[in-house]
Amino acid sequence: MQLIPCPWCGPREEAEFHYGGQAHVAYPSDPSALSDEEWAQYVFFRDNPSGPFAERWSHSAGCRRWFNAVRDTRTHDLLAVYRVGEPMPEVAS
Amino acid sequence: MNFRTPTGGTIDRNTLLHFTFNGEGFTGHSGDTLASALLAHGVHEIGSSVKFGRPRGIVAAGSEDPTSLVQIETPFPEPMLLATTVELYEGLEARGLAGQGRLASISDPARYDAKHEHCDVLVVGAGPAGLVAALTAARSGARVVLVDEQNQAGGALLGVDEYLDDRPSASWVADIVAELKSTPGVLVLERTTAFGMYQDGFVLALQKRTDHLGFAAPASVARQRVWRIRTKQTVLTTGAHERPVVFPDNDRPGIMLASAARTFLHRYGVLVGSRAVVFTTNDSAYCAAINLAESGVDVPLIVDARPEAPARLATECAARGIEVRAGQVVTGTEGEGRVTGVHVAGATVACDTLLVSGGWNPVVSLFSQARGKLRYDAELGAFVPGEELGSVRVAGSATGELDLASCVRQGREAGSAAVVAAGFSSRGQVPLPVSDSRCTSRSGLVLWRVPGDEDTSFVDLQRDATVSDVLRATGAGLRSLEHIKRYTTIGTAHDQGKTSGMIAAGIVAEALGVEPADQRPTTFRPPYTSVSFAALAGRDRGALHDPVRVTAIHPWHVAHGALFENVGQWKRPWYYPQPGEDLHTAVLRECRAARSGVAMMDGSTLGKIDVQGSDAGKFLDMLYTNMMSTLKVGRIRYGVMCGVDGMVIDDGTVIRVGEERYLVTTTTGNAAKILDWMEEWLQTEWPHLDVHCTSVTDHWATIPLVGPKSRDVLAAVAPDLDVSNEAFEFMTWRDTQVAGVPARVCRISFSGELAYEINVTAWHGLAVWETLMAAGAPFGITPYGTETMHVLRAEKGYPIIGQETDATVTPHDLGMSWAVSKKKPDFIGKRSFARAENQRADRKQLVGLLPVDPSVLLPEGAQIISSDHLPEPPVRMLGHVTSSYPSAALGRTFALALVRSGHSRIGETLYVPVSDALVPVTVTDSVLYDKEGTRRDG
Amino acid sequence: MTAELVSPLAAWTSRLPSTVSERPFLSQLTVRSSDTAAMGSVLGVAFPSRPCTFTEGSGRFGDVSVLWLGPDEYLVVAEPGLQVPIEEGLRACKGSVVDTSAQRTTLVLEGPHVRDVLAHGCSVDLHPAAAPVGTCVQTLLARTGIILQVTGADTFTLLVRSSFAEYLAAWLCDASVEYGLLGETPVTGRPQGHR
Amino acid sequence: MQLPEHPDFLWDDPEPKASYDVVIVGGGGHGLATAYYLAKVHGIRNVAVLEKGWLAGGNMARNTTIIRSNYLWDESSGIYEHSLKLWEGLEEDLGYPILFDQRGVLNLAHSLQDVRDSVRRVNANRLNGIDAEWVDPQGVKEICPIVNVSPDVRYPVLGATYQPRAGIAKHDYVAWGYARAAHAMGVDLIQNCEVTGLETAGGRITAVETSRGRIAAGRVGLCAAGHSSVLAAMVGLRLPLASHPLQALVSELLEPVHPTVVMSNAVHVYVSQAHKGELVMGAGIDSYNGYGQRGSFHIIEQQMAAALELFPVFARAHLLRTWAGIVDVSPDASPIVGLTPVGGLYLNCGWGTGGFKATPGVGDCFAHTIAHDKPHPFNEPFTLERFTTGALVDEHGAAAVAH
Repeated sequence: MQLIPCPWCGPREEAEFHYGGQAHVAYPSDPSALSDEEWAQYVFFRDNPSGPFAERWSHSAGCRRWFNAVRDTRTHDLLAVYRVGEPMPEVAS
Repeated sequence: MNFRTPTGGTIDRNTLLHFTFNGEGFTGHSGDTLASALLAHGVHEIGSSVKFGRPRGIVAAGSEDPTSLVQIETPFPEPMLLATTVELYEGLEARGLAGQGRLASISDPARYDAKHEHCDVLVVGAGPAGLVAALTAARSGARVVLVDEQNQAGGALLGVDEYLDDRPSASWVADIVAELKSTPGVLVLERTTAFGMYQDGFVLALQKRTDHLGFAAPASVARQRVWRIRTKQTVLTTGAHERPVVFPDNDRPGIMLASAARTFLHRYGVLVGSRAVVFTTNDSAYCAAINLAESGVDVPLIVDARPEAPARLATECAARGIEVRAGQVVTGTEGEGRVTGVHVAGATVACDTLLVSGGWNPVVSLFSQARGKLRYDAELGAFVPGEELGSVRVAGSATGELDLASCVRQGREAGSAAVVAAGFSSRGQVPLPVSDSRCTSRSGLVLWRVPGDEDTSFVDLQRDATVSDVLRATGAGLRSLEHIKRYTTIGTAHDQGKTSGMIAAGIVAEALGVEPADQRPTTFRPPYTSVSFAALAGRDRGALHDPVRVTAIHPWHVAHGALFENVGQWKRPWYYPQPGEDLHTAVLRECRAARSGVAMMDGSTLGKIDVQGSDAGKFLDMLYTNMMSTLKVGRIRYGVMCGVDGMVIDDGTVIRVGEERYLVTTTTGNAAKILDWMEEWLQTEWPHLDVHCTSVTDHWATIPLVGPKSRDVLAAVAPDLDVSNEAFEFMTWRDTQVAGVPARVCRISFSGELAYEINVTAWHGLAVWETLMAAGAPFGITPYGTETMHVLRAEKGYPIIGQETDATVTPHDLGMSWAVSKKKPDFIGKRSFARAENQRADRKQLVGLLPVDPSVLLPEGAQIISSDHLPEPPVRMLGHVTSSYPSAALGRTFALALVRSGHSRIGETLYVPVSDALVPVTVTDSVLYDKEGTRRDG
Repeated sequence: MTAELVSPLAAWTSRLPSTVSERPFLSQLTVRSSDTAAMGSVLGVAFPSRPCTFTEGSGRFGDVSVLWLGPDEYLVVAEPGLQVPIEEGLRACKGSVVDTSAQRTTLVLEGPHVRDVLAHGCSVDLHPAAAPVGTCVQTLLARTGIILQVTGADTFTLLVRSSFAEYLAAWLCDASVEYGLLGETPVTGRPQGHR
Repeated sequence: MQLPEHPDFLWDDPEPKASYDVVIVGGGGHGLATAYYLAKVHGIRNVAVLEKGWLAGGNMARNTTIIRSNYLWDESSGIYEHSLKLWEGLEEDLGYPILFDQRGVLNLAHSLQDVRDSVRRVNANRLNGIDAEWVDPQGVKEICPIVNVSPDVRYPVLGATYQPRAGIAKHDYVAWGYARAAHAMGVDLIQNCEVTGLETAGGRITAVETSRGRIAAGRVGLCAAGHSSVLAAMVGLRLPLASHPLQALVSELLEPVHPTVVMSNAVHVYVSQAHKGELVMGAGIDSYNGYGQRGSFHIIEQQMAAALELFPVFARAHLLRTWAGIVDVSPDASPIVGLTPVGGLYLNCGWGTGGFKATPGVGDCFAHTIAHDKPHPFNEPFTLERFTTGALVDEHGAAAVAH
C-alpha cells in the first residue's frame, strides 16, 4: 500500500486514489481533423515506460481532485506530485 | 520419562495443562509450547516427511523450524502449525502431520480484525538490540511501536543463561519492557510478527491475540489482528537463525540445532535428551554443550569441524567431562525413528540427541522485502544487509554481528539515528549492558555439508530434498538458484527455506565451482511467516463483507415481502411476490397494473448529479451525444453518453433546473463512474470551464408513479399541482408539494405509460411512499420491482445499459441516431463513429424478436443464427438475445436482441438454438408496444 | 398531510454503541466558490483557509460549521430546517450551492476508545498531534467513504452517505465489541459466518 | 500427490553465436514454445531465445496456471481452443510430464447480468465447438462441494459456466518441457542476456544488441510480455499497452478439498488446489502501471475476504507466499500477435492475464507468423491495426478479469 501525497490533503493511502494513466495527453482540439491513425493514437496508445512516468491520479475518496505525479514504474516510488496545469517537474531518475 | 528440569525457565510450574498428541494424553505447563511440552515427555517424533514418510522431529525452537508441523484439532481445526510456535493450553488436541494439513469442514466462528497504527519509529524484534533501539527512541519522545513474535520480549536472551550487568538477562529485559510500556506513545506488541514490509514505511504485522488461551479465548475478542503500521523509520532487529550442517541421515528426530536445545533448557526447563553429541563449526554450540552437561545431560563428545577447537571453551568442556574432537565431522547417524548413534571417524557414538550448529543466518527477509540489497559475507557464510536503506536500519545479529555487546551498541545507534531522522533529538544515551557472554564469536568454519550418501543427506527436511537432488539439478544444466529451487522444491515449504536456503545456495556454489557471492539469492517474499486467510479478511466478512446500500424506502420493501436484486452495492426490489406467485406471475401482475391502472417503484438508486455553472450547458454538450445547452429551463431531455471510443457508457435524463443549473441522472450501477468521468474531463481537460458537479444521489428519494391512473393519484397528494396534460407536459418538471413536503415532479416515462417521477428528500421518502400507497389504494396501486421495470421498458424497446450494451455498442447500433447530434462540432466519442469498423453495414443492431410460437420464451443470452438447421461448429452467429420476457401487454413472449445488420433484417426469420432445438423467430422493430406513443399522456 | 421525517439510522437508535449517536436532519449545503469571504459573512463564520480543517461560528443562521472538502469545495452544516434560507442567502454570492442535507447523515462518536474504534477501519493518523481538534478529512472508514471531523478531545463527527449509513452503523457496532461499548445490546453486524 | 521428477538433463548454457536465422526475445513460455514450433513444424533451427534473467522466470513462473478456452468472441475462442487442443497432446508431444489436469473450470455468476453474460458465453462456446455448460447453484455445489452457494451471502452464487476440458498444468514443467525439446532440436537458450537495442536497416530488422553483444538476425520475434512496450520503443514502435502488477499467492499443502478451478470475476477470486495440495489464488490487477513485480497488499486482503465468502472452509488455511508478475494489458483485453511496420520484426504481446493458457496455441501461431511472414489464421484478427479501424476483440465485457 503506497502512500500518495495528495497536493491538497497530504499523504494518504493508495486505496483512497484512482489511477488515471499517462498525464499530459490532451484531448485533440479538433478530432475531426485527425486521421484514423492519429485518432487511434489518442484513444488507445499511451506511453508505458519502465522508469519515471508522468501520470494522473485522483484523490477520489478524499478531496476528489485530479493531480499529476511522476512515479518510477520500476520501484513504484513517487518522485513528485504536481497540480493539473503545472509543468512536469524535473526529477532525478 | 520426564525431561523437565527441577527448576528454571519461564514456565509456570504451578499450572498443569492437559493436552493430547496423536491421541495420547500429556501434561505441560503454562508457558510451554507444544514442542517443549512434548520434549519434556521425551517425545521427539512429531510427524513424517511428505515424500519418503521418514519420521520428522523438532529441529529449531521457533518459527524457523522446518519439521514440527502439526494439525490443531481444538478448539477449532487449524492445519500446518509448528509445534514450536503453538503455545500450550488446556484441552489442546494436536497431531503430527506428513506435510499436508486438513481444513475444517465447518465455518470458523472466530473474529478477526485489523488496526491501523502510526509511529515515528518501528522496531521489529524485541531482542537485546531491539529493546535498546526502542528505548532510545522512546526516551526521545517519539511514537514507537515494538513488535515481537514471541509471547515475551528478550529474543535470543530467552534461550541463554547469560547475565547482563551482573544480573540475569531476564531482569534487564523486564526493566526495559516495563519502561517502554509505561512511556506514553509507546506500543509494545507481543505475539506479533511483522510479516510484510512494503513501500513508504508500511509494515504489516500479525498479532495472535487469543490462540494461547485455547478454549478460554473470549468470543468477543478478535482472535488475530493484522496491524497495518505506517512508520516514518524502521529498525530491523530481527536476529539470526542458526543453521545446520548437512550430512548423511541428518533427518532423524533427536537431531536438532544446538541453540534450540539451549532454548528448550533455559526457556522451558526441558532437556532435549539424555545423551547428546554436539557437531559444530563454530563456538556457540559449546555453550549448549556446557549448559546441557551442567543440567545433567550426558554430553560425551563435541565434534568440531574446525582444525582447532577454541582453547578456552575446550578447557571448560574438559572440566565437565566433554571430549572435544577438532577437525572431525559427523558422517552419519543411525536409529529406528529417533537417533541412537552418530558416526564419527568411522566409529559410532551412542546418543539419543545430536546437536548441530553450522553457523548463523541473519534474518534479512524484511530488509530484502524493503528492496534492500544483500551481500554475501564469506566469513559468516550468509547473506547480510548489503546497503544502507533510507528509512530502514538494521541492527544486532540481523547484520551478521554475533557479539552481544556489539549488537546492543548497534541497537542504540540505530534507535538514535532513526529517532533523529524522524525529527526528534536523541535525548540521553541508554546505558548499554555489560555481558558475560562466552559464546557469540563469529569465528566459524563455513561448512555446508559432509560428503557421504547424497540420497540421505537432506537439505530441505520438509520437502525431502537431498544433496543428490541438488546435484541432479546442476547436472541437468541448471545454474540459477531459482531454477534449482524449482527443480528440487527446496525452500518452498512451510518454512520457506529459513534454515535450508543458504545451505542449498552453498551446495550449489560448490557443485558449480563458484562462490555463493556470485549467485543471486532467491527472493524473499511476504509473508515472513504464514498468515491465516481469515486474519487477512479481517472484519470484511459476512454481513460486513461489502457495504449493502439501501434506499430510504428499503424498510417498506422488506416489510412487504420484496425479493431483492443486487445492483452494484445496492439492494433493489426485484419483484413483490404475493402468496403462491413465482417471478413470472408476479411480474405479469405488476406489469398489468402499470399498463392498466397505477404502479410505482423505488427509483432512488438512480445516480443524480447536480451540474452548476455558467458553462454547464457547454460541458454537457461535450459529454452527451445530443444537445443539452438548448434545453429550456423547466424541460427534460433523454441523453446518451459515449466513451472516446464511441461506445455507449451510460444514459439518463437531463433536466434543466435553471439557466446555469442542470440535474442529470445516471444508471444505478454507473453513478460513481459517471461523476468521476465528469470530474476527470472537467479537471484535467477543461479546467477553464465554470462548472461544478455534486452528487445528490442519496439526497433524493425517487418514486416513478406509472400508469393511466397515475395522474389521479398524483392529483390526490399534490393539491397545488395542475396535473393536466396541458399544464404539465411530457418531458417537463415542476417543483411543488407532494404529501405536504417539497417535491420535484418530472413527467418522464421509462414505460411508455403516463408517468410521473416524484423526487423528495430521502428523509421524506418512506412517508411519501406510504402516502402514495394510501392515495393509490382505490386504484389498486401496485409496487413493482426491477424485473417489471425491465419488461415495461423492453416492450418500448428502451435499452438497459449493460444489458443491451456491452462496450461494443454505439448509439446508432441501438437505433438511437436521433439522440446523436449532427449539429455539434464535437462531443466525446463522435470522432470514433467515423472509423472503418463503425461504418460497416453489418454491425450488430438492436431489434425485437418475436418467437414464431408466441408461448416460447427465449433464454437471455441465446445466440442467433440464420440457418434452419444447426451446421457443424464453428457456427456463424449473428448476435444474441439481450432481454426476453413474457408480456402481459403483448399477450405473448418477446425479446430484444443485438443482430448483425439487424435494422435491415426486419421481417426476416432467424433461428435461436435452444438446447438441441432451433427456435424460429421473426425480427421486428425494437419498439413492440404503443409505437405511436399514445399512452404517455394517459 | 405532512410526511414525517425518517433518518437513515432511525432503526438503529437503540442498537448503536453507547458512545455513538446519530444527529439527523442537519442542514447541509455543498458550496463551490473561490470567493468564500462573501459567503462567510453571510453565515457569520469564516471559511476554512487550510485544507483538511473546519471552522465554526454563529450568525443569522445560528451555529454553523464549514467543512473543507476540497480546494474551492465546502460543506456548510447548520441546525435542522435551515437549508432553504441558507441556500437563498448563499446564492447571492458568487459560486454554486447545492442542498445536500439528506445526502449524508451525521454520527457523533465519543469516549476514550473512539480512536481505537476508528483505527480499525481508518488509515488516517488520528493521534491528537496529527489530527487536532478542528481537523476535517474525507477518507475511507472500512469500505465506505466518510467525512471525519475532530470536534473535541475524544469526540469525532462522521458524515456518511445515507445509503451507506446502515453499513457503517453495523461496522461501528462490530468494531466496538471489544471495548465493551454495546452494553446489553446484542452484537449487530457481527460477521454472520456462513449460514 | 508427489510431482514427477524432472529429467536428468534439461539444457546447456551456450555462448551466443554472432548470428541466427531467428532471434526470439523473451525466454518465457511463449518464447520457448515459439522456438519449439519454429524448429519442429517449420524446420527453422538456427534460433536463439534470449532471456534477460533465468528461463521462464517472469510471468511463466508467477501465474496461476489456469487453462481454458471458453472465451466469448469467435476470434478469442479460436486461438484459445486451438491452444487447448494442443495442451491435450502436449505431454506426449514434449515427452515431459506437464501435469495437465483437465479438472474443469467454473466461472461463477453473482448477478442477474452475470447470468445473462454467462449464458451468452456458453451458447457462443457451444456453437464454436467448445465444451461449455451452464450449471445452477446446486450443480456448482456438486462439482465443487466447498463453494458456498447459500442465498444469504452478500453476492450469492446464481450459477456458473463450466468447461469440463479446462484445467491446470504445472508451469515450470511446461516451460522446461518446451525448453528441453527446443534445445534438443538445436535452439540456443541464452540466459542472462538482456536485449538493449534493436538494429534496423532499410526498414528491416538486422540485429539485436544485448548485454552479451550484438547478435545478427534476419527475423526477430518479441515475446516479452510485460516488457513489450520497452522493447518496441527501441524501434520507435508505440504499443497500446499498459504494464500492470498482477499478484498471486499460495497456501501451504492441504489435503484435497477443491477438485476443480473456480473463478469469479465479479468478486475477483480465482482459485485451484494444485497438484501437491497448495491452494493457488490470483488477485485483481493493481490499477497502476508498474514494472516492480510487486503489488499492493490491500489487493490481497480484499482477495481473501472475497475468497472466504465463497469458500468458508479456507478460513484457517495460511498464506505462505505472495508474489507479482507484470502483465501487459491491451485496451480490449485481447492480445496483439503479428507483423509490425518493421520488416522481420514480429510482435506477440498484450496477453494480459491470459498468456499461460495460450502458450502452445500462440507458440504455434507465432512460429507460423515468423516462418511465413504472414499471420496464422488464428492470430489474424489480433493485429495492431485493429485499434485504428476499431475492429476490437473486446473481452473486457465478457470477463473483467480474464484469467
